[in-house]
Amino acid sequence: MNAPWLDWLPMLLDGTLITIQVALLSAVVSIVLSALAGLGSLSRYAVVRLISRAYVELFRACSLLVLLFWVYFALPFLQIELSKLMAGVLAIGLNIGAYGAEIVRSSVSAVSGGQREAGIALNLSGTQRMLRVILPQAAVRMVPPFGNLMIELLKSTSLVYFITLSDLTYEAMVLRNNYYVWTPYIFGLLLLIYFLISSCISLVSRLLERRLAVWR
Amino acid sequence: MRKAFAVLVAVPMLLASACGNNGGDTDTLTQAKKQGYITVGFANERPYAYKDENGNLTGEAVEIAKVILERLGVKEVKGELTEFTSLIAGLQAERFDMITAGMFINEDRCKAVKFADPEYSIGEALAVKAGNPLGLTSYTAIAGQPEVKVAVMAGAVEVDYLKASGVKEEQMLQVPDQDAAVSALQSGRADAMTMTGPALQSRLEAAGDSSLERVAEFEQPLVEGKSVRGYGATAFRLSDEAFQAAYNAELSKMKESGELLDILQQFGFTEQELPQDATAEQLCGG
Amino acid sequence: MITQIEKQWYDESAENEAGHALSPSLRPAGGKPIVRFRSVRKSFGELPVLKGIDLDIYPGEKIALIGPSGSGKTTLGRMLMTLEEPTAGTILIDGEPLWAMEKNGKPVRANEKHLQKMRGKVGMVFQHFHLFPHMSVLKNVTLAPRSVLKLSKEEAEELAVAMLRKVGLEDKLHVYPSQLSGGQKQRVAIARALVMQPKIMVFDEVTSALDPELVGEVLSVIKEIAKEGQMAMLLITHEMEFAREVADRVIFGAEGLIVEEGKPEQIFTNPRSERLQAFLQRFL
Amino acid sequence: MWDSEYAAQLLPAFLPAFAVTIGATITGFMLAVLFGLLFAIAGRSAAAPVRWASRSVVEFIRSTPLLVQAFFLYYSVPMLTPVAMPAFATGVLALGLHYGTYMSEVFRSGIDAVPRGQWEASTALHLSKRKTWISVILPQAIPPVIPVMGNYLIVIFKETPTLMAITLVELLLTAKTEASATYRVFEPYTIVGLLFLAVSLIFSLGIRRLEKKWSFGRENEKGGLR
Repeated sequence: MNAPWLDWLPMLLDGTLITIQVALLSAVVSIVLSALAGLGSLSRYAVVRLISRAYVELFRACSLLVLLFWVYFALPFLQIELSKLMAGVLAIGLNIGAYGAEIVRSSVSAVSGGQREAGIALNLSGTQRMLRVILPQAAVRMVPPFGNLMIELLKSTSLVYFITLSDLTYEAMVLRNNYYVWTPYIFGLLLLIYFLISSCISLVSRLLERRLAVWR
Repeated sequence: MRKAFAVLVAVPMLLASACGNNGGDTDTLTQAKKQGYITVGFANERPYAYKDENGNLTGEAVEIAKVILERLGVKEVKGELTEFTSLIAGLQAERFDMITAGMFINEDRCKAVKFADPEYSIGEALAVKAGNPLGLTSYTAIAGQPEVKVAVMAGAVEVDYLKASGVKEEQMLQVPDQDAAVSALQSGRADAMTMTGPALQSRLEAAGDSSLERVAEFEQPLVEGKSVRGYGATAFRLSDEAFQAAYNAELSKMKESGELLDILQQFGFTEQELPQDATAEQLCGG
Repeated sequence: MITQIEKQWYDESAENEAGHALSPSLRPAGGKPIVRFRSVRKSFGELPVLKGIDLDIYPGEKIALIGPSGSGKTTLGRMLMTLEEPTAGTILIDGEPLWAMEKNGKPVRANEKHLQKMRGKVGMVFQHFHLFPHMSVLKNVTLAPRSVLKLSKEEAEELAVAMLRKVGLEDKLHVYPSQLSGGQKQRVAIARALVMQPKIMVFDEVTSALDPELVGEVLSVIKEIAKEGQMAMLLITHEMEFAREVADRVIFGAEGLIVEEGKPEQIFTNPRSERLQAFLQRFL
Repeated sequence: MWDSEYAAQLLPAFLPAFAVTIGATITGFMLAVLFGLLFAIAGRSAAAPVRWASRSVVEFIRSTPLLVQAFFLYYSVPMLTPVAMPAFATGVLALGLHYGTYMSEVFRSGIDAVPRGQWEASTALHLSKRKTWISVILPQAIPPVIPVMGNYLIVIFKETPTLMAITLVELLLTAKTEASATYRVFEPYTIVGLLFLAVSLIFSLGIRRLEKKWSFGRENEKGGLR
């Protein structure tokens, strides 16, 4: 009475590859946006601060799944028609990027004012202060919360099921269609695979933090 | 789609790809011949169009389309998985070029898409708990018992037939896919589940659950007095008359040569499910 | 809000007529002051911290600035280091205004570029060191020479090692600040500031955050540097003995004003104002 | 592209669905608080196996998607056990469990903030474990974390659409059914999008004001800066 695990592996593997692809692309988009909006909200120019704050407030307030539906189903009516992959990556990237921006902002402002003043005293320029003094110290602070955020990102990639992008979750549903009787085992296996990927993410995050914080 | 997962990186790429394929007004068939492949929309429903165990696209509608397209000079068929309720929107938005999901022809849909002639005609079917404790033999019987719940696929024609037979909204458990319907019946969340005949047959076999049973003497629902025997067909964009005509020509050849019946039988259909000589135009109330 | 630029800041010769005339004996042998405070005022919101400061500092002069906490001593130092902007009055470095600049003839508020040009002449050592924790001692000291003075790696390291030897830390080059004692950290901070060869160095209560037994090693380093002579020093401190020994001139400030000013001997042995007498009572 | 007359027709259809969304949010939130407390207390229990079990359950649930958990509860549990809860019950249970793990972190920080002395004082008064928790520890641990809990109320509200996968007829599913019936997609999804946006923004502003008022209040109690 054991389940035909082996028959499921090819499709689950295909699904996992798509899930990882969506996760990686969304991670790139979200990290770029986090840096832009995070640093933007600290910039000298009020306009930049305003735009960054507006982006963070807006995309933290909207529901990711509703945003995904809007991007995939409603945008074509504005002549912007994205493929499932692009719609998923854009929605997840925008949403997670807003949370990432908050992490960047709080980590940078947590670096003590004294460091900034020491940089001024040595006549370092604004950019030099940010790149050589503030960011390296803020980066260490960012890694743990960003690790958790990437796990949130991985979890939200499962939402591409709703726009029928055949990621891990959707392939599992197709498997369920073919192996209905084994549904509990399929979903159990699905949970396990997501757990394994999440554990890899938190492992990488811990290693990265240890490497960056050698000076502590 | 799984094979060519080109890894697109960085935001500019996203914007570049945002222009979408608006596709000129050249006829979809000629374009497909030039490209060597055509993309079809399907909703993963057995036995019409679904992915089998090793992920290949098959099913009654798909196999028929493959044969006809081969003869029309289009070698490869790529599947674009879409939820049933979004198939027509997807076709209009040119996410794919034809719908091969064994979609029923009805007036509303004829306004949005151009149907080829029907490939099969089938009635509805009903599954209940073994022994049919509630004696449900038709949609009107369900309407008669207000606390009875029936699982039905969201957006499917059965929803309209149920409403036409007096079944209220609250009695219907609208589910996203076939398996959810089976689960609803098995778990007792619903007292019955309804699908087209072959689909119900294949789901019951897959579930292999002796506590479920297909209602043998099920009376087909009546809509405006007419039996609502459904006709499933391939669908094209309204602008694709030429494609539809070419497709119909090949389809009628398959009917005469008996090829159509061979394919249908592979998926659990019988002679009764042949479309006879019904045409899309009639069914659209033309 | 353009700081209130007084008309006569162009007029070099205007004497310092604000109250306490600068007795000739105090003025070192000729030469123009490298730093001039002209009726500088500073308030944080409603709270006035400096109520009109007039002060000239001459090249190579060692000034000790003493007074009760909250007298605005640190604010004075921070304004010189462009960390605080005066509410009114003018600060001149080498005769050029720090917080104002000339734009097509009109005095206008200094922009970042102007401040950056002026800052090169000023250095500062902070009470809490503010070393860069993620850089080794060597890198802390070579960062500015390389990024600001655009020196090559070798030149910068050569300078840094020499300076670190002067402060007695040449064996700690590749150590991270978290592994140093408070005294060692402050000595690295001094080396880091000195290597930029500023014209005037502000020492802002550099020993107040140290454990008593570590204060000595830092003060002796500063004494060493003071002996070398060419760099002006503004020593904001509570170490009266140290001030007496090192300073050419001692300034006693209270409630945002300079109350008394003079040679260390005169200030510490027979202070004129009771305010200063009361203050010294608590220390000697 | 935007037909406001059609949009106006939609609103009455969204009202009952909005009620379901709000109902699921509040019930889910209460369950999350309950599970959060259970996980937090279990995580500190004297028995190591209990602590270990609770921590690994929290870790597992936090690392797997809510959607798949909902699938498991709705489709697999009835096949493994005679229990077959309807969509709403399964949905709020999924929300409660999933966000209970986040709540347990919030409570843990609140509990850790209670000074060590409070435990010792309770033992000195030989209060029972239950009494200690209920009358000494929790009354001090929970108030300061209420604003953070408020944030999770918004997060849960934004996650309710995921439950449409298990046939819960909430806002987004209603919009989807509407869109598939009339082939007019833009209005329904835009309305639902704006609705979610508006409610979340209003909620978060309210919570931020609560946070300021609350922290200000607490400052007076303790005198020093928070």
